[in-house]
Amino acid sequence: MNQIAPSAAFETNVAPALEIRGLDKSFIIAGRDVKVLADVDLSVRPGEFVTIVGASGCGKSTLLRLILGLDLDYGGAVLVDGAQVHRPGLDRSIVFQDHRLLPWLTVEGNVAAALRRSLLSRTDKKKTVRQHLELVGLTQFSKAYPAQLSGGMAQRVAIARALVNRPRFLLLDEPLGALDALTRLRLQDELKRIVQHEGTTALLVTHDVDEAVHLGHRVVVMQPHPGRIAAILSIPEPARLDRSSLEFIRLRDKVLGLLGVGAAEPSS
Amino acid sequence: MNQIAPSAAFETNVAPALEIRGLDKSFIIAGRDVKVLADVDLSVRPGEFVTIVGASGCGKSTLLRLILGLDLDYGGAVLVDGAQVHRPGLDRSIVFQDHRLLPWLTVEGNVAAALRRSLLSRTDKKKTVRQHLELVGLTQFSKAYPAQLSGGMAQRVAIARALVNRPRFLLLDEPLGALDALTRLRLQDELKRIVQHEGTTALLVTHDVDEAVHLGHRVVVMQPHPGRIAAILSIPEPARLDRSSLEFIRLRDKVLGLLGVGAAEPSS
Amino acid sequence: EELTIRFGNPGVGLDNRQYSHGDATTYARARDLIEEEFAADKDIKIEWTFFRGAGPALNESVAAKQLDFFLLGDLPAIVGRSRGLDHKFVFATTRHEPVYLAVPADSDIKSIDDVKGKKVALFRGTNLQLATDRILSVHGLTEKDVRFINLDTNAAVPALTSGNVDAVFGGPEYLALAKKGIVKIVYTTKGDDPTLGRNSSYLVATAFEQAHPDITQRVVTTFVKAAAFASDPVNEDEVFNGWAVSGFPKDAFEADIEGDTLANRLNPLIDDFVIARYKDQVARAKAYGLIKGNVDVDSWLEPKYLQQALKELKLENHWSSYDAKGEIAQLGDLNKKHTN
Amino acid sequence: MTLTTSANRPVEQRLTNSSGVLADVAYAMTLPLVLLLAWEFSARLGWLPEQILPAPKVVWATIVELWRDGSLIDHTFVSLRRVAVGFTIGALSGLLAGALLGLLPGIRAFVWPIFTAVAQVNTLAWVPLLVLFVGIDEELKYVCIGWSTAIPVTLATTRSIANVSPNLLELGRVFNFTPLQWMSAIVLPAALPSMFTGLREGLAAAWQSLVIVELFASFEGLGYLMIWGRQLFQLELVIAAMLVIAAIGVSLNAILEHLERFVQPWNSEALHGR
Amino acid sequence: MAADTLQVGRLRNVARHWRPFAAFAAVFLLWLAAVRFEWVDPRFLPSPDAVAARAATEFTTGTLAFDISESLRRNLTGFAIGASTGLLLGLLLGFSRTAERIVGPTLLAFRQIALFAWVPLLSVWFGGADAGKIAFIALAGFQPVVINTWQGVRGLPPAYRELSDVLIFSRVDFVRLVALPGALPAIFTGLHAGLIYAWLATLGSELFLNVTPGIGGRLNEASQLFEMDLLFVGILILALIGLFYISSAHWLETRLLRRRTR
Ligand SMILES: Nc1ncnc2c1ncn2[C@@H]1O[C@H](COP(=O)(O)OP(=O)(O)OP(=O)(O)O)[C@@H](O)[C@H]1O
Ligand SMILES: Nc1ncnc2c1ncn2[C@@H]1O[C@H](COP(=O)(O)OP(=O)(O)OP(=O)(O)O)[C@@H](O)[C@H]1O
Ligand SMILES: O=C([O-])O
Ligand SMILES: [Mg+2]
Ligand SMILES: [Mg+2]
Repeated sequence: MNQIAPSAAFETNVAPALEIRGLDKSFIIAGRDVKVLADVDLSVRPGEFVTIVGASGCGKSTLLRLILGLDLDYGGAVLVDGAQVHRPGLDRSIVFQDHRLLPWLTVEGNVAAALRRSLLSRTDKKKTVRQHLELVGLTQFSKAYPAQLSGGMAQRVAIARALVNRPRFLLLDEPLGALDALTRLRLQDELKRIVQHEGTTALLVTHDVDEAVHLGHRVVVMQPHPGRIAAILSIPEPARLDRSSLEFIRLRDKVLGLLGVGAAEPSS
Repeated sequence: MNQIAPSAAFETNVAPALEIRGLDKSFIIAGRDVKVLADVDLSVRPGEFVTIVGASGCGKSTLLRLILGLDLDYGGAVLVDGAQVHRPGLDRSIVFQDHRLLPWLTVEGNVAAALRRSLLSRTDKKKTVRQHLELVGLTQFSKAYPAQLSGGMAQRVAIARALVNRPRFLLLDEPLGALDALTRLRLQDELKRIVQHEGTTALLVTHDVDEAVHLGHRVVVMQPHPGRIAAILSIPEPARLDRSSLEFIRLRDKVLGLLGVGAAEPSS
Repeated sequence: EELTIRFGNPGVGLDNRQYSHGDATTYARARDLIEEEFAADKDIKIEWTFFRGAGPALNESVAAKQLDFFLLGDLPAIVGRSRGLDHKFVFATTRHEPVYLAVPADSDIKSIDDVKGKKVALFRGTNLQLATDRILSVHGLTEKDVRFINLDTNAAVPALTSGNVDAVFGGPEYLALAKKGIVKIVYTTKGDDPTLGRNSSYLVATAFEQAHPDITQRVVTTFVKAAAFASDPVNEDEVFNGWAVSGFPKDAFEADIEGDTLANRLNPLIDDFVIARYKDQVARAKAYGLIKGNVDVDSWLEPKYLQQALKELKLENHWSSYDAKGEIAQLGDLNKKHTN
Repeated sequence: MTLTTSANRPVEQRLTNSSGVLADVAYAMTLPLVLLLAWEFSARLGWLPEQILPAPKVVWATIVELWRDGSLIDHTFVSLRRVAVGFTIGALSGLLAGALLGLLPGIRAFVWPIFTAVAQVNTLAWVPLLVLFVGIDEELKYVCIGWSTAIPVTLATTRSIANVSPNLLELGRVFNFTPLQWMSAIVLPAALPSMFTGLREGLAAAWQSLVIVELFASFEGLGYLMIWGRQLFQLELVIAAMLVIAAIGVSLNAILEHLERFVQPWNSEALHGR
Repeated sequence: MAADTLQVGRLRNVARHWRPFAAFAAVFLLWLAAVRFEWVDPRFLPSPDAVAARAATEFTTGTLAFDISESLRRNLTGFAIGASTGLLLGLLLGFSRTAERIVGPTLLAFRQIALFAWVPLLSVWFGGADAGKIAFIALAGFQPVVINTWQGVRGLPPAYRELSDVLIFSRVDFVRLVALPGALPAIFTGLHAGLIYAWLATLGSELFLNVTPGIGGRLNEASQLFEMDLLFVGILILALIGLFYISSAHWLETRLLRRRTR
């Protein structure tokens, strides 16, 4: 596998794959109009891996829903390849925060569900489903129903389902939240490899700042009330590659500081 | 608040608050009998904070369900205060991995639901519900419905619900998984404080090894296929208190090593 | 102590008016004759229940012990009796009630003989079925010669008007439709063999009769008095007015009685004709499997109240009595006047 | 050591399949047996006169007699045919209409109120009108039974489809499902439980309607047998017909339930686990 | 833009209120045309003005208002009795596995007996007067409510049952906080169906038990005398009352269930 695309490769003159301009979004909660996203601007270049961190309730999931085109009731613009998003498309796939498996389909069936619109032959579909179940370590459970899985297992099925279709955009809403440390590290590296290898453009929401810095070419730090972008940090490739590098630790602590954690987490 | 109970205070001659002996548990999955817990032995002393880490699917949630008395179909014994567990009791409360809020009750109503059996006066109930919503930072959302909350907010409501009744045993199944770093740190310290202050006995399942070492008097490391205890580490009080102490880092790395992560996470 | 006398009738007025028509007891109801009779008895209350043209519902209420006096057509009375409903036959309310053959206005059916092979609506299990059967047999036909369709009166009317059946045997309800020009009547039992047509009787629950023979007597006497009044041709208009309280138009009663007399129709006597008609109905009902057990007509009859009433009212010779074939056995005053 | 305490949960779990079915049957028979005994006793002790409630043996004799002379089979067959045809027509059109109304909120907004209004006017009121247009032959029975089947089926289908979790519906949008895929992978399985409830309601309604329509215009069928029994004040005939109708209803219902379990394996499997 | 969408939403709401009327208007026009161009035999299809005139006389000089109030009284009494019994028994069956196993199968079997098959028995047991009618209507309302309540409680996600085990809810709390709200959609389905059946039974009771004031008797009269205008008045009234019932139930339901989902 070739090591490509250090973040410097993302020139500003490349047309953005995703562009968000002046995004505003409100909800009515208990009768009051509550602004959850205010004036969000973000440009993501093709093949870029952007990670998003921010307090609970600051609108990260909402942002992903708007990018998918699941909710069109907002102010501002969301452009994919220069065109306003009107509806979900097969180019964008998502791992929802709640895994959202279909209870009536087996693990295998849930993953295959994402391939219904694919043009692959039946045997190819079978093969790629099996490969993705292998990837998340669930081959043994391919015939089980969601009710029979542990929380982490369900999340891994959702990841397999999002990847199986090789989408151009990958939206990941805390996809590794319920995973144990080992599986988590393994899947982080898999995600990184897949995104790099396939040229996918990825947006990953996470609460794990190490994860954000390890995976993202850029880390978006959001702030709540109303949700907005507080800072965007570019992560140089060496820092992304080595978790023990001083640069990694410096950036991690910087993100933590932006999140207000500064004092609590000591930089070693 | 008084700083009590270093782990050394837990003498072996104190009668255990919770005792698990030779626990075996199987499920039928896709027609086959699958052993998910094998020969688990664990003694927890009153006031002890035990944390559990282990691969996804190794039976952690199942173990908590058995301690609660939600499932009685197992081999071996689960004793609370020396008596076999037959059913759930008000002495044990839980934060489920899926938050399990009742969709038809407001945030406030969901927390108050745990007080149905309490003998508090109505005003006291109201007061304690408000206090606990404050604790998890959701006072503003007390009238909102679960469908209007973000994932992390829902999890915080579930934590408030588990705490509001001041149970003797607190079972926590990845309660902080969906929280942002700041809220997470704050709630970790709150949990620690509450457990210490109220003399609660706590079992917390987590995938965050830092969290496990920071909170637990002891850390239980489990292994899968079938789920069993691989090691139990005692965490000396100084390590628990200082996340930057060498002892903390040594223990954390030891746990990571037991989970098979050793090489990936560098000790600083 | 308080006593409620509960009267039942298997018919009801338009708009659910709690009145009916067609016999002396419904005339008495319209003019409150029973209420007057018991007006002085403060502890006696009178209650009337009207059933929608159906014996079965009335029989069910009798079984539920909710009625003391009631009028029933011959077959429903026999059916109830065969099932052990304990009541006594105290006087005849009607006889020779005509059956009509109604056909669509544009039909080419002109007489009974034309129904051969036609689709005809019939409400089975009612006395209409037995009456129809007798009509056919008198005209040399059997049920097999006709394609009968089981329809209750509700469904028969639209079925007939929409051409789904070619004809229907039924009661005077078709006269009103004929008047509107929706159907036409091509045959009636009036003037045909006197044993054709339907009969009805007045019954008292045995429990009531045994507990209150005196009240039973007063009720029967009141009704017989009303029958005598109604049988007098000079009162015909007033009787129709009384029946019209039910909401049905007077001209329908006029059309129904045309060619017959109220004296003939409302004759209360339990004479050989009535006894023979009921015995014949029992035999036919058994032959058709409509009843299971036997019904002993003789032990069912309780003419003593009728006799006492006639004596009290000095009407022993008022109505003619008839023999089994329907021929006059003993000429009554009414018919004497009439023939004179 | 396996825990077999007094707690009933593990016991219940262990009583799977064969022995569980036996226990269920034993429980299920308790109430009917008690009722039958009470009935028999009250008949023997003469608490209830024969006209109010004929003794069990009289009812049994009636059933045997109807069986011997073949009329029971004839009537049953006629009714079954009517219900089969009517129910099929009604269920199919109900599912179709319900699917349309459930899936297309736009059309639903137009049609729902008038549909509900028309649904309120039941077979009883329609019959006199229907007779004018479809006649009194078998078509009338099919239309009436079909109509009364279609109403609960439409109602349940519409509601079940309209109530499918928006979270899951979203999933179909994310996968760009074709309408067909969307139906088969999400809407149908999610709506299936309530749709089956609707079908069962529809089946019950079909039997209701059978009795009504056989009263109005029929010479044959179980409903007719019942009306005939009422007409002749032979309650044993009524009860015999009721029993046969109930027996058939129970069997058809069991078939539907079996079918339901068959098409929803995820439910039964998951139930074993938890 | 958010404000714009809100505006559009409001307009859409207005449109939504219009749409049902459009459908009714279309049907009415169809009727007018059918009469005007004699698509249907005029004896079978009265004109709207004939029906309106009949309705006017029935309401002013006739007894129709009283008939309606009597039918409604019986209907509501019977439905209240049947639905509340059904609700209670349904909850019992939903909660108690033993009760379910003993009563459930018999109940399911009983439900298969066509409603109208009960008429002779009820008539003999309760008489043909109001008691018998109300018993019949109650039975009609009872059946769908009991079944749906029972199944609704049974179908509660096991996760919620566990939760109430863990919170050690009393039976009452479980019913109030978990079972009832969780089963509410199913219970509403049952109440909807129960209303429909009770309304059918009201009409049926007035036709098959003895006639007392009520709409059933009037319909019967209309068809016996072939008075199509009265028949149409009756059918329209049946539809209107049914529609009123159902929309009230629906209104209540949306109010109660509204906030559950996004
Ligand atoms: N359907 C909805 N109706 C009303 N309010 C909503 C809805 N969905 C989200 N919100 C509100 O929008 C805000 C942002 O929610 P969102 O789910 O995007 O947060 P988040 O950043 O993903 O949080 P978390 O990290 O906890 O998942 C919250 O305050 C929430 O209450
Ligand atoms: N109801 C069930 N039916 C069948 N199998 C089940 C059921 N619940 C759990 N299991 C199985 O038991 C095993 C342990 O599940 P459990 O939920 O306890 O794992 P866990 O350690 O909590 O995992 P995670 O960290 O992913 O939450 C898994 O293999 C799962 O498939
Ligand atoms: O009165 C009769 O129903 O025959
Ligand atoms: Mg979120
Ligand atoms: Mg778990």
